Amino acid sequence: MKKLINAPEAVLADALRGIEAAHRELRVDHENRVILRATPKDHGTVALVSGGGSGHEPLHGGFVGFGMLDAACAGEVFTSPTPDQMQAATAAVDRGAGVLHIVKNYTGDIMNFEMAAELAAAESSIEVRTVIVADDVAVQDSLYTAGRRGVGLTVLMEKILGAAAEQGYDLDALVALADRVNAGGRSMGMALTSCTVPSAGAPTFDLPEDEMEIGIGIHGEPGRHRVPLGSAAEIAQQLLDPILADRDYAGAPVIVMLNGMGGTPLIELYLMFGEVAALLEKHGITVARSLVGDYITSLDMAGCSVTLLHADDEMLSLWDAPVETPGLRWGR
Amino acid sequence: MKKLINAPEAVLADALRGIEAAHRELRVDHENRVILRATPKDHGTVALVSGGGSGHEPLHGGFVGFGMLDAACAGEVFTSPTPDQMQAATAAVDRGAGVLHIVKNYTGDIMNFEMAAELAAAESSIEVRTVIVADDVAVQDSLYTAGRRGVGLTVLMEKILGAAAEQGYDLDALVALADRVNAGGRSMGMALTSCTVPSAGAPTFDLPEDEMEIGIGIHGEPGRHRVPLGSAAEIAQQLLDPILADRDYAGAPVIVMLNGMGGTPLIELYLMFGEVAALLEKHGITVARSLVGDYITSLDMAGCSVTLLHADDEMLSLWDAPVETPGLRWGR
Amino acid sequence: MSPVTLDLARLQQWMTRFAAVAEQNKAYLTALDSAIGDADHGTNMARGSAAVLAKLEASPPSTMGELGKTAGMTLVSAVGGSAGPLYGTFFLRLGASIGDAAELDAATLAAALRAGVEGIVARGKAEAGDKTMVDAWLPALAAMDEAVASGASLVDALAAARDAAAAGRDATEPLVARKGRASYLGERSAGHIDPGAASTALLLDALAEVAAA
Amino acid sequence: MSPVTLDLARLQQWMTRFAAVAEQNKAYLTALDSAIGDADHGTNMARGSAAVLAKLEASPPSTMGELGKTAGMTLVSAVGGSAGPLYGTFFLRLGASIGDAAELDAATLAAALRAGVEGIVARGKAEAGDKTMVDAWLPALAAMDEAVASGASLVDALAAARDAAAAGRDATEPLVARKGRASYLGERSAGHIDPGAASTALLLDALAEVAAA
Ligand SMILES: Nc1ncnc2c1ncn2[C@@H]1O[C@H](COP(=O)(O)OP(=O)(O)O)[C@@H](O)[C@H]1O
Ligand SMILES: Nc1ncnc2c1ncn2[C@@H]1O[C@H](COP(=O)(O)OP(=O)(O)O)[C@@H](O)[C@H]1O
Ligand SMILES: [Mg+2]
Ligand SMILES: [Mg+2]
Ligand SMILES: [Mg+2]
Ligand SMILES: [Mg+2]
Repeated sequence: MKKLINAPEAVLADALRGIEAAHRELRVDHENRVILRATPKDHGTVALVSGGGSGHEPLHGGFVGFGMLDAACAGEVFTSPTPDQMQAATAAVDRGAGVLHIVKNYTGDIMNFEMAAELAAAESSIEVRTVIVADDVAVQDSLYTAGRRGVGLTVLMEKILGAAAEQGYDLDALVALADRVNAGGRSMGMALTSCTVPSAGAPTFDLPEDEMEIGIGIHGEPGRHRVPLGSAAEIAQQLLDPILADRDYAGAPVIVMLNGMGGTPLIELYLMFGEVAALLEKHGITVARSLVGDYITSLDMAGCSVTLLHADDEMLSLWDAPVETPGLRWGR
Repeated sequence: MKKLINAPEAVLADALRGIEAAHRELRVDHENRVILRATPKDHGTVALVSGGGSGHEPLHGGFVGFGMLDAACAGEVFTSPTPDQMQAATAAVDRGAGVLHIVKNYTGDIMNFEMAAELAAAESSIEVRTVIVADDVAVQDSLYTAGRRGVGLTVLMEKILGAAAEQGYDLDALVALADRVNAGGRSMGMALTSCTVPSAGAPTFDLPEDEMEIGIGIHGEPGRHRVPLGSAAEIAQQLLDPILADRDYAGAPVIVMLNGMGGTPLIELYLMFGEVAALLEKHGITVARSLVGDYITSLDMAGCSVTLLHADDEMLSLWDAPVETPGLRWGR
Repeated sequence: MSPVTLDLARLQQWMTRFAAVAEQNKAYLTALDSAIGDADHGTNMARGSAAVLAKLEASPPSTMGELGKTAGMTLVSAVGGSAGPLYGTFFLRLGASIGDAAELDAATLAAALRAGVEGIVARGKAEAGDKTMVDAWLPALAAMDEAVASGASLVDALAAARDAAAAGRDATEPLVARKGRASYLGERSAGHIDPGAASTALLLDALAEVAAA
Repeated sequence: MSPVTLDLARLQQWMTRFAAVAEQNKAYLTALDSAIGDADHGTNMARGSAAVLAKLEASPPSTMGELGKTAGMTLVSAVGGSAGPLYGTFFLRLGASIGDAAELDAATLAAALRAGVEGIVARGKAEAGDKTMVDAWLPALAAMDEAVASGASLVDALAAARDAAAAGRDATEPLVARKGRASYLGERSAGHIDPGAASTALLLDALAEVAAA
């Protein structure tokens, strides 16, 4: 395993030191492994807390700042953070208008955030609501399963809800907005290589030189299918087809994210985006806004994912609203 | 070779289509392979043109926009662009106050930009000046060699000169400023893995699991030394020692960039930055500003580089000035 | 000589033994989790059980109920992922069921284990056959109850539970997962043992072993 | 029957032959450039020589001087990197030296090649022993001059130049580079043949071959 680390057990603590050193606009609570804004938001506005396993950087810590999150809880690599962390974050950021938890739909994350919310309800007067992101069309949705994974849409959710919270939306309005974002958002991902979890020390799966995985998530898990390596144009189709089969985007203005999994360089992501944009045009789908780069990664995995969000005017204006975080920044 | 591409020969053209689709604030001249601002800058200000081989994204195209470059010429992967491209870019961006070429110090780049400047002098009345970035301490500087490579400092150079040009600095003032940036800037890089040039189809060099290359550039060339794989703390030292041996930064306020080579995920870059920041503190060097991420890459190479720039107040204020490019954005 | 009942010292030995076993089986559990999950189950269990041990040493509980509570709280706050809340809830409920009893015979231990597993089910909502740790727990509880009903000793009852858990673990192999990360793989999840079922089998093995020692 | 002089048709065959050779040796040249450079020399030469061929077909030159100019301009604008300006300048100067001559004998060809190489040196400022293409060119020019002085035929003179270029190419192997990308490797550049010296040897081999055909 070749990584720029000191020791597998120290990855998270060491990375948090680096994040703190790199971003004075952030504050790091090392004991609880929570990344916070150095300057809290205005009193009377809802605060947003997210979090999850590490290894997806810039998600979530890189999205703490004006116009997005108020705090992010960092778990061990690919391991949901604990209720204690979430509670500490919740208590730290509440500005009297309640706290919204943004949770990616994974059993571990759901259970830990649930326990945190139960503890908060029992031990404090902070009103906590939770929105769950579940956008991965690679996973069949069903009442009998864990449901769809939360993947790329999380970035868009955090941006849009973050802007709304900044503008004074209350908890109910934020939850209603989140429902619409969830309803309009879909993602699909693929991998050229496995990632290597530091504590595991070896790639999570083997993938021959001439094959790729379609329908992967963000935790290095194998995908739904293993297929022969394709061209960028073929891959774009293999990612878009299941999204478009799942939801009709025809004629809709969309926010598109072409996201890198961590080990794929930007030149390839741009190239892929060209293919995706061409296909969307062919389908009569209008790209209203786009984002190309590494936003929600899977350690050093090579590959990419596509996220589409059918965006109404409100979402677009919230998307365009100023944001000032390490990972997304515009308008100030 | 596993890459998100259609065909090795088509990489550049396809990637340019994607850049165009992703960034409406940019314009792409596909014939000349030049990336330009969609809205040219004010008349009467110096325009900045840079360029180089592709494979270093976001450099240079991702730094076109308000506060940085006016145009970037994209060569084939790792191959300097041609004088024709540079001439086309120069002619397109001139706003009557002359054009500054920012060139990384490589024989190919130097020769092609030289020919472009000769052609411009012969065929048009545009005043062209050239600044050469040469900051890589891995290379011994000597009158008898090609001199130091231009690496990480290029990003800082383009930011600082770009802000100055926006503020109305004339060609002479820009060249003088560039000299100071060059004088105060040093870089050093390392690789955990080789990159794979698409047209070559295989890694440029083999590197065993337990070794790394120290003193690499940004073209996948092997480094100065091959040494046993070290911890992040050891690597930070191996990168900083030669920089500090070459130039005394004690007591200086510096801008630090911890740059990823393309295949290393952000969590590792933050971790490395933590080690670098700790070492700088030990050496009594003040980190005035910092940048952590992929800014000047080497395709899919895993590794990183450190750049230090001794920044005076003028440079710091130019650094802080608004910038609006795909790769760097703040203040608007 | 094997005991007729379990006491605080034995439960403490259980935790010590389990921490050792989790550390020894870290790579094995992570390898199982690599095949159908995210390659962290071994690290999670090793980190969690070591944290429990450290906590028990730092603040030794005075009752078995307290031990359960301390172990549960520590797992909840030190592990995260799925294992943290699930095993954490297990021990919290186990502790609550034990209360301030000074000894556990086979029947009261069976009841405590059942209470713990009910916590796991309440938290994770998995059913039999979903390919989770529940598929090791449910046969273990059934075997334990049967042994108790037939008058078996504590040691024999735990041995029966251990064997049933191991069989339940092995029986997860052909299943298509409906809960947890493995469910994302759909049909591809078949042909692999569930990592949580494997850690449950280890936990019961550790218990049977300390009881028999 | 081998000619006494070269004419436009032969020079055109040279370009055709070189494009074929560059394409065939793409992987070889890139492999050399991988060892001490950036793995693009083969692609650069194949792309450039194919572009020259296309250009010559699209706008056939009417003189050898024009052919040199077209080839040079095309290489300059189609290749980039180091190879583009260097080989581009070579052909531009070669063409200028030939002017509107209709035939080249050994002496005038030698002079034209020398003019081209002077262009390379003016552009790149490399000296003998710097481990660049110049280390193939200089011995080739010397051998050509010597052959001409001793009254050798054009074909024999070019064969001598080709052999000298190949020897010059091989002699770059032990050198430590002082120019070009390989110089960044310092001592590690020794033990590898310079890719540009290898492409120069191929270019002269193609010329000797079409002359002898
Ligand atoms: N809903 C659930 N109910 C019971 N057990 C579950 C559930 N979801 C997952 N598990 C168990 O958790 C194990 C995985 O634990 P771990 O790897 O620590 O967490 P994560 O899946 O979050 O990475 C699975 O093998 C399975 O036995
Ligand atoms: N200054 C120079 N003078 C002459 N030849 C040079 C010089 N620098 C480089 N070369 C030649 O160029 C070759 C490399 O060409 P190429 O790979 O196309 O360009 P680049 O080095 O820019 O990638 C080297 O092998 C060497 O022979
Ligand atoms: Mg996990
Ligand atoms: Mg090159
Ligand atoms: Mg797991
Ligand atoms: Mg080269």
